[in-house]
Order: sequence, then C-alpha cells, then structure tokens
Amino acid sequence: MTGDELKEYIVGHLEGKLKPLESGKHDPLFEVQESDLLTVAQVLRDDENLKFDFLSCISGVDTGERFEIVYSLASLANNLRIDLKVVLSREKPEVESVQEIWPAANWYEREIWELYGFDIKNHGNLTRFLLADDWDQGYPMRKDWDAPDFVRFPELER
Amino acid sequence: MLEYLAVLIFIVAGIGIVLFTFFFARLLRPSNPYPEKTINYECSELPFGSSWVQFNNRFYIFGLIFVIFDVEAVFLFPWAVAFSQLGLYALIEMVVFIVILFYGIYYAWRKGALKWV
Amino acid sequence: MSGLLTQEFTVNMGPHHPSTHGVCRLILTMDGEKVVKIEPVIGYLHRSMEKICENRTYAQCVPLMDRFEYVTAMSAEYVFVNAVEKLAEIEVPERAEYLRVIMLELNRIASHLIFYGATAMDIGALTPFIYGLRERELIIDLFEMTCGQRLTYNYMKIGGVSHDIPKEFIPKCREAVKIIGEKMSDYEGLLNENPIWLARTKNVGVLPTDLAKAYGVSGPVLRASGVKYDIRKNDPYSIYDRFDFNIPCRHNGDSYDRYLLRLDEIRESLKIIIQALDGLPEGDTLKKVNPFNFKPPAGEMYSRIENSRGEMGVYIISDGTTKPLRVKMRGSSYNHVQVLPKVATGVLIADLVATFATLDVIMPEVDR
Amino acid sequence: MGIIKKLPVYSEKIPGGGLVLTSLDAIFNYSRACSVWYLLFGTACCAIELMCTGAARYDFDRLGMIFRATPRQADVIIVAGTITKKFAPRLRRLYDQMAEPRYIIAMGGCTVNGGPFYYDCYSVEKGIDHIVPVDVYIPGCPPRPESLLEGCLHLQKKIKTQTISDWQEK
Repeated sequence: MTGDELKEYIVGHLEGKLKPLESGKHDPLFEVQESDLLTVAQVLRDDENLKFDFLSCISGVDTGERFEIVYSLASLANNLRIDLKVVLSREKPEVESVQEIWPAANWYEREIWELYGFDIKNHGNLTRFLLADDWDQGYPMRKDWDAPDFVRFPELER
Repeated sequence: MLEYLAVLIFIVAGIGIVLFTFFFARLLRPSNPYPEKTINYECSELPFGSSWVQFNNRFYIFGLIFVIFDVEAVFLFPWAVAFSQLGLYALIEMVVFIVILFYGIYYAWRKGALKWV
Repeated sequence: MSGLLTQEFTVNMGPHHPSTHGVCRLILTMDGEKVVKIEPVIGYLHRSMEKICENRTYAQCVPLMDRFEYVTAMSAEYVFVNAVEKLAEIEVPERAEYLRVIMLELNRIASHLIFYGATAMDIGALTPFIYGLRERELIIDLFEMTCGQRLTYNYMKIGGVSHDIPKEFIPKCREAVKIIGEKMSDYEGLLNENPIWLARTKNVGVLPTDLAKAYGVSGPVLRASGVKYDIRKNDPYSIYDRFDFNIPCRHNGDSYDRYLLRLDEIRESLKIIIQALDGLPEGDTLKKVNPFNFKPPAGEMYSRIENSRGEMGVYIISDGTTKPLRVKMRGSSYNHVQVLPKVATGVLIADLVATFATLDVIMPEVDR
Repeated sequence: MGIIKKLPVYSEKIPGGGLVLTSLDAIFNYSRACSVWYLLFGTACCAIELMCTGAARYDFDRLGMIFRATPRQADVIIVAGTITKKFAPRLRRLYDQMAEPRYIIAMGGCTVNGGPFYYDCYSVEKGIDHIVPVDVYIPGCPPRPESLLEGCLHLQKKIKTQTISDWQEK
C-alpha cells in the first residue's frame, strides 16, 4: 500500500477520529484527539491489513506555544509506517499510557514524563530515570526552561 | 646432630622469607586509610543491604567432594611411579584404597549431594 | 537440598562494571547465584543531546550525531542527513550514494567486530578481543584515509559526503575485505564449536518472538528470534535496492543465535561492499548547500535505517528556520535494555552477563 | 608505614643519608612508573579509543599498563568519556577507593572542560578537575591512541620526579 492509499484506508476505517496532516513529509502523519487515542491505537494494531505492532518511538515536542506527543508506528508484517500526533493543552498536559497496547512504550513515556512534565495516566512506575538523583530544576527539555549554569551557544553573526 | 641443624636452618629460612616479604612491604608502602576509602567496592555505588545471608551453597559441596578425590589422586602418584618395583602386595593395597573411596562417592551420590539444585 | 531456607540479597551490577558496556546499572536481587529480579537504572551518560540539537544549525548537528552512537558513527550521521535531505528534497549525486553505502557497511563490520571482541571478553575469552580489534584497525585505516578521524567521522554532509576517497582507497578496501573474509574462519574456528562457549550461550537468554515484537526490539536481536525484518530490504533507503544480499535469520532466539547471526551479517556486508566498489560511478560527491543559512521547509519526518544494532531513527521537526525545532533520536539499545529484565531473570548471574553482552547494548543510544 | 615516615628525618642527620633517600626514591619511582595499572573505566566514545589502545596495534602492555577491573588494584584512572552530573559522585567514590599512590588521566575534551557538551547542556559536568585531582590532561574528541600513549608517558615522567618525603601528606 502506498502512502495515499494507506491514508484513505485509515481515514475511512477510523471515520472522524483522526485527520491527516500535511506536515508529515515522508510518511503519513495523523492528528488524534487525546480522548480517543487508545481506541485508535487498538484498531491500528489489531486491524487485519494494518497490524502496526511495532512502536518505533514516542517523541515529546514543545513547539514554544503548544505541547505535542508523536507516536511513530511501524508494521513489520505489511511494511507500513505512520506517525500519530496528539496535541496536549499547555497548562495541564496529560495523556493516556499506551503501555497495554505496546509494552515498549513504558520507558519512552517515563522519559517524556521526566523531561517534559507530561502526566502519563495509569503508567505504573513514573520514577526518576535519566536525570541526576538530586535534580530539582524542573523539566529541562521545555523551551522555556532555564538554569543558572545553563550556558547558551553564542549566536555567530553571519 | 649436624643433620638436624640443616633442617632447622631450612625451617627458619622458609618462615623468615615468608614473614620478610609479608611485613617488609608493609613498612615501605604509604598507608592512609580514611572512611571513604574503606567502604567496600560495589561498582562505585554505596553498598546497601548486608551480604551476611544464608545462601544455597551448592558450589561449596562440589568443592568439598572435589578436594577429597584430588587428595586421592595425590596418593596415587607415588604408587603409580614405583609400581613395577612394589609387586603384588602394593597392588592389592591400592585397590582396597580405591574401593573405599569409591564407596565414599557412591554414598555422596545416593545422599543427593551431587544433585545440582 | 532444594528445601533450604535461603535469603535474598541485593547487589549492584553498577555503573562501573566491566561487562555493562559503558555505564548501565542493574540492581540485582539475588538468591545465591540465581538472579531473582533485575531493575535497570540508566542515565549515567545522559548528555542532553536533544536539547543541544535544538540550538544548532543542521550542519552543526551532524558531528553531534556521531557522539550519539559512536560505534557506528557513520549510520548515526546518515540517519540525520537522510532525514534532512528528504525534508528539503535534495538530490544526492550518484557517487556520494555509493560512497555512503560503502562507509555504512564498513562501519557495520567494524561494529560487529567490536561486538565479537567485547562479548567474548565478557564471557571470559580474551583472544577474540585482540582478533576482533586487529581486523577493525584495517577498517579504521580506511576511514582515516578518507575523513581523517578514527571514531567520530563527520563525513556525511547534507547533500553528499565531505571528501572524495583518495586513490589508494579502493585497492586497500579490496585488500581489507579479502583479509576479513579469510579471518572469518579464524573467528568461527575459535568460538563456534568451543564447548565452553556453547555451554555459556546455547539457550541462554531466550527471547521469544512475540516478546521481541512487543518490546520494539529490532536488528540482529529480532532476526535471531525468527522475525526476518531488515529495513534495508523491507523499507529500502538510499540505493540498497540495487545490491543483492540476503538477510540471515535464525529461530530459537538464544545468545548463541544472536552471536552467529552477527557473524553472518559480516559476510553479507562484505558482499555489499564488493558490489558497491565494482559499481562506483565517477562524478562529484557533494551538492553544495550553504550550511549557515540552510533552511529546510517546515515539516516533520521520522527517518530510520538499519544499523548494526537495530533500527536507528531520528524524528526531526523543522519550522523553516536554520535550527531544527526538535530532534528525537531513537536508538535500538533503549529497547534492548528494557527487554533485559524479561529475558534474564531466574538465571545464574553468568548467564545474565552472556545475555547482556549478546544484546549488544551501548549506553549513548540508551541515555542520549 | 612506620620507618618510611621517619626516614627523611633520620637521613638528614646521617652524613651519607641523602644518598640513601634519593636512591630509594629512584627505586620506588622506577618500579611504580614502569607498571602503572589502569582501571577498566570508560563511559563514552573515548572508551572505544581506550579499547583500541589496549588492543593489538597500539599496545598498552609495552608501557607495563594492564587493565584492572577494581579500583583496589588500580594505580591510575583513565577517565575516558563524558562525566555527567549523575556520575560525578561515583567517579569521586572510585577515586577514593583506590590505594595511594594514585593518579588520574583526564582523557578527551569532555573531561577537560565539557568538550562538545559545554553549551546548551544541563546534565554534563564541565570538566572533572573539581571532582578529582587530575594529573595529565589529554585533549581530543576522541584523542588518537598515540596521544593517549603520550599522555601515559607524561604520567610516567611525573611519577619519576616524586620523592618519598612528599608521601607523608598525601
């Protein structure tokens, strides 16, 4: 299935739950509401000729004004690859944990919780992970984060 | 009497060399123990929990059985070397020795000591 | 004997340990020699690469990608450069594509040779370490000849490769390929039928197929568990569809299969290199792009390639400025450490070390 | 450590004492310099270069340097790789657990002052000289095995200039 057929098939199959975005350059990118993320993920994994059983990675994104979380999925059986994007609210970013569908998500979500501060609901063990044990300076990967010893790369004027 | 003197010198020299190497190094090397140095090394982490626990000593039992039969082999060597001059009597003697030890391993085997848990 | 009352104790297989391939800490709850529970603690090499990439221009991110995965630095560079070229639709000249494939495959062999040496050293054999690294030096000479560095090459630029190969590269490369082809029999003769090696790795750390897929395991570890999936074949990038090579695949997923599979992959890579050397066209090697104000169009892109450890991916979001908005680096070792507790509990600690070695984990991919 | 502590004091009084002290220094320093055992320690990219230096072509054994897995038996830590804020206390503990006389070789740009991770980085220690006392710095990212060998030769020169009298304070 090429990119466009895949897009129609998925949009047709999951009527209204997700809409394709143009910013996905190479593989189809869909936007999903946070509420029906789990149902979409369940369908994508179990549908007969989709079978996205391989979760490549989950990327937390802070675009300066909004938070997003992107799931990159792949299907080993049918050689397909898509991305799912969920836009989160700026004040209280929280998202459902997709751990039951893809167990690989455990550590990715834990890392996003620690570096971005998204609250992952019923994840299980959201504990200190990558940062130093006595880290208390907030969520470092956010764009508006700063710290006393955080040295910015000087702007080289061209 | 003179021979015993040689044995005495031999013993004194043996013990002396051991003690010398052991204590002379202690005099020469710098020793500066302080608390951070004397915690035991656990992959650069602070050791937690205690290692004073009861554990399954399957290796210890195997080691014990091995030592018994290693010593048996030590006794076999002189006999095997001088086998031709010793004649029939030594042969019977050694066979009895081996049978007794064979009974030992049979006992350990039946008792389940050789079972790998 | 089994009715003994035995207590468990916890011990650190901690950040500084000869067999944790860097700084990964495993908190082990042990019952005598048997490992009851493993809890990996990572983060000792978390160098916040993704935060750094957000304040660098695209050309400046490439040397940083070398440090993301330094054993196969060429593949780390390639995955980033490939993503940017697809975002900006840049056509790479033919000769550069061939040079890239040659460098990628040479780097895969170098990485498998380090795997061969390090795994054998973890399990207790010291000679393979010297064997493996002796042949690897031949490959490092080739890299040094073209881009001047031994480990972090900064060789691939956006739009091609930075330097063309010198004259004596091709004969030296053919000679290196021939020597490694011959030395493969030494490697296999040393370990394949070695009874100690078999006892230490046969059906040790068996990773069933569904567990492997569920935990996002990829690369030789996945192919050793019976899933014949290789991104070079299933989702070909660059010019891999022009070369014919097959994908070794084994089925019982234990440490011995993972070890054998990587030796087979060295042979496949040798075949690819020979075909690429024969088909190397003439022409220029870089479609010049001004690195200082290079602005790819806004968009998002997840590019993934098959490096020696598994699927390596980069998710780039560009907002049309000279600096990427977000660069998410995906290393396959991240999933391999995550699957380790599921694979290596209830075994003796010696088997845990063998399993951890054959999963071929290196820490920058895990901690980034 | 009884006699050696008082040896410099006595040797000043005896007329030929200085000769005894310097010759003893020479023996100690020569034996220590020619068999510096390094700790098997590597966090990042420099560790691969350390492995290559330990392997067949750039052999460490020529300098008498053998890798030891525990700090108890090591004389020098070749800090090969980036030291993050999470790992700094561990490095300090490793250094503490080594027996005197002990040395530190800071290998690679990251250990000198943070290297490529100096700017925009929230989790890397900018250089290790405020964690452990460093004897030899080796620049490079990663430094070539030849420069690592040269660093070790510098360390040997440094060991050969030491005297017993300055052991007392360390």
